Amino acid sequence: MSAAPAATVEVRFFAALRERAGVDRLTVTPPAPALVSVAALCDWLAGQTPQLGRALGDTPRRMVAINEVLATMDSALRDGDVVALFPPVTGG
Amino acid sequence: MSAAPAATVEVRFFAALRERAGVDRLTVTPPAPALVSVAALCDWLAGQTPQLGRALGDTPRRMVAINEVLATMDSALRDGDVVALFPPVTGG
Amino acid sequence: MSAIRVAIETCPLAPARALGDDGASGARVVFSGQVRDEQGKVQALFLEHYPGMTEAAMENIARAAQQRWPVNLIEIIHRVGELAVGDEIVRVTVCAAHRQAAFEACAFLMDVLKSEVPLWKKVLSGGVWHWVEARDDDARAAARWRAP
Amino acid sequence: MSAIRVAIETCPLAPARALGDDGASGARVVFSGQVRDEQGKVQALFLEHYPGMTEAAMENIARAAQQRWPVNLIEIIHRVGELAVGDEIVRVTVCAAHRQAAFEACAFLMDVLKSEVPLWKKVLSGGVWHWVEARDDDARAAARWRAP
Repeated sequence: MSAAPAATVEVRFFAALRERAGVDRLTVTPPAPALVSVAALCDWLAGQTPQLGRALGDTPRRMVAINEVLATMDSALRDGDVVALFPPVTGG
Repeated sequence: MSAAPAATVEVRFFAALRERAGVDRLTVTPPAPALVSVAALCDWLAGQTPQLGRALGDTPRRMVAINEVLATMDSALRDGDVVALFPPVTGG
Repeated sequence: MSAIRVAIETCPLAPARALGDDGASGARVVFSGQVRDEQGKVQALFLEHYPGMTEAAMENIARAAQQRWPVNLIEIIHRVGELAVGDEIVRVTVCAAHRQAAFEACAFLMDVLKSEVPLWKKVLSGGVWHWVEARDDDARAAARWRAP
Repeated sequence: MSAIRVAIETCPLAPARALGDDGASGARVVFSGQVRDEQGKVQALFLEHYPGMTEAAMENIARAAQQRWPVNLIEIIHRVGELAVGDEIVRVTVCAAHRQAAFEACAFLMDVLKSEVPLWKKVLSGGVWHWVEARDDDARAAARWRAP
């Protein structure tokens, strides 16, 4: 059985999560299981660096947008997706 | 038994009722029974001149203010009151 | 400290002022009512009022709103006399710390203004003036604010 | 014909324009949100956004309002970057034939803007910047517009 073809997603962070992560965007090529949902991707990301793990851990309430449209933690990801993670919005 | 002392009220008309009555204010000295309520005063007024009768008859939905405060058709009147009669308001 | 301003104007209303910087009001809701042309059927509007009582009634409804919602400023300006299509008839401004109070107080003020403040509209349409009839909708809108 | 205008601004918002005279809109409701000083505790505000998505999200909520209420114009302007106390953060304008639609659409837009549009506030207080936490109140306010 051949490995699933590599899928690349761009991850963007905003606001407090961006500051905690110390980075505003990452291009990552996670293993296929990390793409079944945003939640799975977050778990995978949290294991990549201690700072990312702490940043996500310190931001337990998160919203997500996929390709600039609000999505949910259950949403699946595809190659080329732009996944934005951020704390609950506070505009207005 | 002496007659009740004469009570004078000023009656004001506004908007369509004013135009129909052909007058914007009247000073009247109605008999005491016409002062027990605004409704009684209106009945008395309607009998004073044919035009007033028609004007009130053609304006069946009426509001009333006594001394510049909204009142009801049941409100009693006293000497010196200013009674304003008008169609339902339509500002705003 | 909550302020109330009411005014009757016979000239076109000046544009709304810039926001005051009182610092306490995070929310401002402004309602403007203007003369509709009703697909060209309306040429002008005339507003009659009851000098003295109209202003007092506007103050009364503003005080009622002030007692019911935590607001910092209520301003009610109403035009009277002859108005052209597009002219502002009324402008109600409510400033409050939070938006819910500002929205509700402003909607309340418009609803009760339309059912309790002595003002009457006459429309010029097809060259003929006729008085506007009160709408049952407006009576229902005002009724919803009364205690159940 | 119903129009939508959305904008992100980095400079202080210009005062609201005079009413347009489209003749069809009898009612205009404007909501302005401004920076509160919180009894002097707030020195400045910073608004972060997600360029591109923020505008798209504002258009989405405007379209949702347009489908739900008979409105003629929706304008949403939101400041980003650093703001001073008293500055307008957001201005939402809704024009409609009747006031009920204008009030409801404007309140709806503010509620969903606060829960769905990617914007984040940071406050400068006592010389320290800190992020504003989302309020449960705002989540509840947005939830009331969802179908039961």
